[in-house]
Amino acid sequence: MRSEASLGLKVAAIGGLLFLHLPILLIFLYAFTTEERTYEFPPPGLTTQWFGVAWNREDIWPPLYLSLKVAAISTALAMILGTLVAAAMARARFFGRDQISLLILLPIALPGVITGMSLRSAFGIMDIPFSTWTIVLGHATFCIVIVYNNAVARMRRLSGGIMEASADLGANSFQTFRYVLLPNLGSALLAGGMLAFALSFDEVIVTTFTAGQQSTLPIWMLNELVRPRQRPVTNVVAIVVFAATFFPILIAYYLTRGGSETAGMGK
Amino acid sequence: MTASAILRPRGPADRLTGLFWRRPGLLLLLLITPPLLWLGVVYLGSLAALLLQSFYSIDEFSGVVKEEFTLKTYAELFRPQNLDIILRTVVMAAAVTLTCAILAFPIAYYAARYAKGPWKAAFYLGVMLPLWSSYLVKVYAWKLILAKEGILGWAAEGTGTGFIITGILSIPGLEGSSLSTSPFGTFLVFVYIWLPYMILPMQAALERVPTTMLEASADLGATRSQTFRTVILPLALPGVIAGSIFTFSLTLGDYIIPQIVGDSARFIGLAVYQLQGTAGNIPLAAAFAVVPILIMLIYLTLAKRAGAFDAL
Amino acid sequence: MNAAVEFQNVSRHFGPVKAVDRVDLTIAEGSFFAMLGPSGSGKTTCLRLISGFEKPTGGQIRIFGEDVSTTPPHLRNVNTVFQDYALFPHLNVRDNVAYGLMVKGVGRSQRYAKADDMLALVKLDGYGDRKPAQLSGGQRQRVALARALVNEPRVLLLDEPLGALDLKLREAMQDELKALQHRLGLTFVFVTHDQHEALSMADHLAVFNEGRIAQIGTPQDIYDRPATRFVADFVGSSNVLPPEMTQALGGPAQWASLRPEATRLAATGPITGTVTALRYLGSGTRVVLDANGTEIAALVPAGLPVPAEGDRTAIAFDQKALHLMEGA
Amino acid sequence: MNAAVEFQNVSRHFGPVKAVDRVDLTIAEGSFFAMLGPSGSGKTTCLRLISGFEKPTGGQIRIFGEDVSTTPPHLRNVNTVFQDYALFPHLNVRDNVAYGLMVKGVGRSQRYAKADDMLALVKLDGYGDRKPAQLSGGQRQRVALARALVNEPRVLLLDEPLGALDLKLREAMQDELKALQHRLGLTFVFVTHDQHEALSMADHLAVFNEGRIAQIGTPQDIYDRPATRFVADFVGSSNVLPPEMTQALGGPAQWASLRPEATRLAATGPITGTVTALRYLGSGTRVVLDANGTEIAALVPAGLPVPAEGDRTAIAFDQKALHLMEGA
Amino acid sequence: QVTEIGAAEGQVNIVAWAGYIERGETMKEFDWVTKFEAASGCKVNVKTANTSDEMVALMNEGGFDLVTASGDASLRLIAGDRVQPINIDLIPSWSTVDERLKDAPWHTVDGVHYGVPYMWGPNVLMYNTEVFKEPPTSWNVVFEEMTLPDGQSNKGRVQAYDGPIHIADAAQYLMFHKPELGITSPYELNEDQYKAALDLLRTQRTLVSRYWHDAFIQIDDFKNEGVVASGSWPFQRNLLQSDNQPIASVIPQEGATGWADTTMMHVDAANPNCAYMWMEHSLSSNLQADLAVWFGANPAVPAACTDGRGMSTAETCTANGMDDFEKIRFWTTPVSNCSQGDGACVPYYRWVSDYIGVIGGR
Ligand SMILES: Nc1ncnc2c1ncn2[C@@H]1O[C@H](COP(=O)(O)OP(=O)(O)OP(=O)(O)O)[C@@H](O)[C@H]1O
Ligand SMILES: Nc1ncnc2c1ncn2[C@@H]1O[C@H](COP(=O)(O)OP(=O)(O)OP(=O)(O)O)[C@@H](O)[C@H]1O
Ligand SMILES: [Mg+2]
Ligand SMILES: [Mg+2]
Repeated sequence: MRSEASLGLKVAAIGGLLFLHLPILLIFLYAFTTEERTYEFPPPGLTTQWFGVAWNREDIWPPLYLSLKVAAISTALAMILGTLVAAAMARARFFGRDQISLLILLPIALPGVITGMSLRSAFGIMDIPFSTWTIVLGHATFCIVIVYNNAVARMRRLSGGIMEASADLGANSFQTFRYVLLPNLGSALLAGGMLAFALSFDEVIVTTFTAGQQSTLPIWMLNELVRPRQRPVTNVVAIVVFAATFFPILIAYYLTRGGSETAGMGK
Repeated sequence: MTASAILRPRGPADRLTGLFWRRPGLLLLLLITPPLLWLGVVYLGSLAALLLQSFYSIDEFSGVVKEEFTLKTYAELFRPQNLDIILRTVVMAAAVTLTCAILAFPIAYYAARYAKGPWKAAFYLGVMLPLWSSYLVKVYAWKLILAKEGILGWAAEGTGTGFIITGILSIPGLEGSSLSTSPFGTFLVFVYIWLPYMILPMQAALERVPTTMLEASADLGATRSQTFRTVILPLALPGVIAGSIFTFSLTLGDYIIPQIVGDSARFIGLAVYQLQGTAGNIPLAAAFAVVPILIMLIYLTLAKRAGAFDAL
Repeated sequence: MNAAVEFQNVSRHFGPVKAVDRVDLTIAEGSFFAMLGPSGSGKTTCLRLISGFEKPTGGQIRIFGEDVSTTPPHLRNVNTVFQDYALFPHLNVRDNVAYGLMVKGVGRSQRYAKADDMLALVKLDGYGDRKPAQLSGGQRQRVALARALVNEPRVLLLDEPLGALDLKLREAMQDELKALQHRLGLTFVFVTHDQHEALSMADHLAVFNEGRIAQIGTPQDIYDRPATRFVADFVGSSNVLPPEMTQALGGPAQWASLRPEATRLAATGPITGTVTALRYLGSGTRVVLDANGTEIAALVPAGLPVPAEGDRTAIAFDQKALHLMEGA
Repeated sequence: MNAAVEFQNVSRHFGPVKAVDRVDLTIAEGSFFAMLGPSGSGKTTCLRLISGFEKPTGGQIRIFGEDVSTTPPHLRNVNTVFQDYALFPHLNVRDNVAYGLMVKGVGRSQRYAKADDMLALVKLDGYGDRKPAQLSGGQRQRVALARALVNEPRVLLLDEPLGALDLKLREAMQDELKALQHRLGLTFVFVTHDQHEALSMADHLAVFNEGRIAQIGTPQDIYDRPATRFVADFVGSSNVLPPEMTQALGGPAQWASLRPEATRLAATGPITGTVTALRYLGSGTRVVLDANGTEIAALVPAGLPVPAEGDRTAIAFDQKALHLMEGA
Repeated sequence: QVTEIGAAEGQVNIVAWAGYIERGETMKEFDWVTKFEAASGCKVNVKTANTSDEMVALMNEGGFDLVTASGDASLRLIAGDRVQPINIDLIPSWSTVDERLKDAPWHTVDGVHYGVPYMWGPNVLMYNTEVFKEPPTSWNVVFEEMTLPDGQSNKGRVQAYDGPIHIADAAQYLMFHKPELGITSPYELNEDQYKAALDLLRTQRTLVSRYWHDAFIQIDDFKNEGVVASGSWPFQRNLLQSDNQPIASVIPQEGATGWADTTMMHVDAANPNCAYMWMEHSLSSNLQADLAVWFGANPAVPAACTDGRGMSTAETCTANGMDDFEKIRFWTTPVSNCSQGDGACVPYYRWVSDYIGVIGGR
């Protein structure tokens, strides 16, 4: 019905959004506090010095670099693997299909602490030393499903007709992939990739198990928060990350928007 | 028109396509093998490695794992204090899931049904941004909000509503010297952190409820609330279940939040983390880990039956 | 006879789009009223104005004499069979049909009894326990009908209910609907863009064009005496003659329509032309002539000789078959 | 004349479903061949067997004499106009049309020139830069056609290409398609479930029923001389007379068909009955009688008097209009 | 066992308690790493651990060269073959080590040394001086419900250590207040004594708002959560005092448990040369002196109190309990074979799971 929302609904919806955002405002506020070691409310004073301090803290950069690297590799891997399963699952039903869909889902359906621990014990058993790749292994595993979900939703919407149309017009499978599937799947993959990237970038639960002595940005933050020393610096980093994710998320939204709308109107 | 009716293959790509056409299973196999290797070998393999460890035991004095098959560790899992942890976690996960569902519904519903154009984008961003802004910093922000001398306390003092907080803290089971040291605080932070994971699938499911369905209901004489109960809710259920998979599983496994906010009572995630990392009791940690695996497998089976997978 | 539905100068504009524009309309109680028109002409919007899912931006709507401008949809005793049926996928057929009674608070056994009656009425006894997904298109349509009828509405609105069905099934359903309307004595308002359907089913019909009513009348009125070129063109496959030709044929300088069935091929006649197309219809062949730039079609009944493409031939017809139309 | 497509005892079973079952079929080169049949009768599956998207579970398919059992779709010089058009949403109209040339490696300027030719052919010059979403249904259909034609296929397959269009547009497209086929001299295989369409467009047509071919022949053959009750019933709206009635009318004890157009109402005649339904068709009225339990329809041309429901009346017809059919 | 020290490998990885290995990041003055790195060419990588159990786990996992293990971890590491004997001949400063520590049982087994003493100190009772105008005299403020001097109950305003070894604190409290239980060592408890200690801890559970295991979170809690008393380390006291918070600490009449930490070397240490260099460096008296002041504890090298090379003075050493060595009951790992007989005592693994139970309210 295109009528107006009732007042109660509006209040509840707006209230819910506010609930989601008030703590974030606080994070912003405390990036400017003059108090260095602990949070105290209200903040005793405001300053912008922490941005400069953060910039000059050289211990931020290696974790940041590691996090970016891990997120990039995991996302790339997840995009390849996720697209492959999505392509396979979009093709006819086959034996074991349901089991596979469960398997894809498992890494996010099972608590991260379990994924992390399993990988850790597997590394232990196989004597694999911790490295960037051990972190990637964990991240890519749960990123696959993010990419998969986006890709499979788009494939479901994409009429199977256009793939057949392409073959009908003389394109071989590779040409069909290159000229029809990829352009149509592209935005969904990109959106999935961005979500996967953001997820990997902020992951701490699994990472603590697979990082060994390496420090990703969230692990660095955890140490900073637990052992406060220029605590506002963590807030500054959080804000920068927040600002950096704002546009990718917005872009991801516009890329997949058509999707949700058609989905909303379809049967 | 001289072209032949049958074209000759122009290169290996054409020949391969022909092969795929003649043997459709081959392409499927090629597609599915790499991800299956990854998930089946890396992931399931690791899970198996973990489960294997739950049948080992630990030398009580040196803390070294004894790699001999035993059920001793499971026996230990069934000690009352461990059962307490399991029960406490499951109750918390259920409460968090339920609350998330209730809080998420109006947001998801408004975003799906009424928000249009830029408002829709605003709602989307409004849900996504908290989701992707640093989890740790958010949790610490909550610690600050909930502390005795924190923002809520400060606001309550200013508005004379301190009795509400005192009231909550005097409810049996939620006692604490402040919200930040009360199980209620843990609950609140869980709800806050996982809420977006509930909103998104719920919104997707609600968007799939066709408008004509709602019109049909009104047309047949149903009031708004009747339509809500008898049409919207059942049709949105898969989305709710999909969201609940996230909130439930995330609560089962989190070990950061109960460490920072709450009364130090262990949850499964924290227990697993500490048994593994702090105490080095990998067998018991593994046995503990079996619990959420079982719970989630049952949950997933039920969810699948309710058609929730398509709503993820 | 009372008016079931009355539109007084009703408009529904969506921004610049005049979906319905200053429409006056009276639908008599107990009649089978069809709304016909091309896609986008405002038919669905009209129905939605009656059921209350749209509010007029101007004018007044009365249902059985009462102004309904403040009555929400669920309080109007008007039910709709939706174009896509809009069956509730989570309820079985019986619960779908009983839905209207359930929301009114009718007890379970009573409403199931009534629902089963309705299912019998649409010849679906025994299908009560199926889910909508397990039904064929025609069966779903009948469930939608039963569901709309269970509330005993005084007006039933049907939005292209047969659009998705194949010809054979569609004809069967047309007969069924017509019989049902007869039996129940309800007012049916039926939307379609298929002129055969409208002509064969309705007592009265309104032809829509761009949000306005181009003509309103009985099927015979519309078919035999189209008021405008648009109607002549849209309904049936009339020939439309430009003013000069009408004049040349002995009429006034006005647009006129001439039905192909009213013509016959002849050696000589008032119109001559070259055969440009032949179309075999089973019951006859439609012959299209080019008469000095105007396309004229004539119907040759099965059995009579058919000219070949490119032949020159003449058309003869009874003068009174020439029907004059309004300016446009 | 060569055979463009030949089916030799071809079957396509999906588990227990016999979508296509032991079909023998020959489609002559350059003909306009229609496949007609109710929903689910196997028409689409037949087309997909020709284009290669389905593989026969039995029998052999030849295209221009060559066995295609190992030829994948992209190597068959056969193109399809899909029911939902299946235009590439990410490409503009020109790139859609040029797609077949692009994958063959034809250079940009050359393929665009050819694509523009094709667009001119389907009267869409100047639409090259639009995206498919910006076109109307009829225009999309023509793009799909141009896209399929650009490869100069030797057989063009069309799967209910006009199903989604409204009557007016459909008739226009029918004429266009027919004209195009004439001009290009291609073999068209056209699937539809609309008998009018099939009859008016095809040179030859095959009537499908439950995966098998019920009859194959020219439109006249099919319409005037249906081979089985199913064909008589499905094609046109023939009356089907049971053996006893045929016998009573002076024929052998066999099922027979009698077209309503071949009958007239009379005071006395071989068949009498009560009028049970009237259906106004614009060009006439269809009168349905109940003759001792058998429903018989007669067509009263516009202008002649029409009896009222419940009247008793008789039907007269030319004895040779009675057409005998096979047992079933 | 290493017989000679070769060239530096370039780094050394150490598991340490928070605040043990400072490089001037928390406070500029406290830095005993930078110079070492420059002099030895060994980069020092520190992983902080919050509990002894975590240290053991980290060492079991491997990848570290050294660990600053407390007495409740050291023997476990030795029994588990996680650490290797130390060749004291390669450590010239060994001779300067406190005689009381040289052969201490928590790092010497059958006369073999498994580490170099690092530091020792008491677990003090830290309190808020605005609430306690007079220093509390008994641990009862954290064990029993009572009205504090400011007129409010201690309920919800005290903390306790989030490690099973805290059971020993309870046992020690009982040793003083319930002599009838016959506790001789808080680390050697028979079933009855153990049960009594757990009961006391269950009472404490109702008072404690949150258990602490992270020094910095405890500091936060004293500032923001209204916590006024808790067992603690001098480290937190020093930091809070330097922040001008009204905080002090005391060793109450019951005495205190304490820790004596040893730098131990992993059996598979990848950087043995740097490890030996660090061990030698760790005994230098200026490091020991600064560390003692920083952490509020006692140096393993007595000279550090007096030679004036670092910040310690004879007074600070006395204040930190340098002379109370005999009064402090050092953390050791409880084992079942104890002075009360073989199998008479409750072993550590039960301490672990029972303490989890107590914190969970059981
Ligand atoms: N909610 C709306 N917002 C804007 N324009 C609308 C809306 N609903 C309908 N319209 C416009 O109003 C006009 C009439 O639409 P309507 O649906 O009534 O046509 P219709 O006659 O039912 O056509 P069809 O046969 O295709 O169903 C169309 O131009 C349509 O685009
Ligand atoms: N992939 C498939 N798997 C199983 N059954 C199928 C498949 N494709 C078609 N069928 C079945 O084969 C039969 C013939 O289908 P087909 O699509 O050829 O019918 P059709 O004549 O084109 O019907 P319509 O007019 O509805 O398009 C149907 O019963 C259909 O359900
Ligand atoms: Mg409409
Ligand atoms: Mg079909």
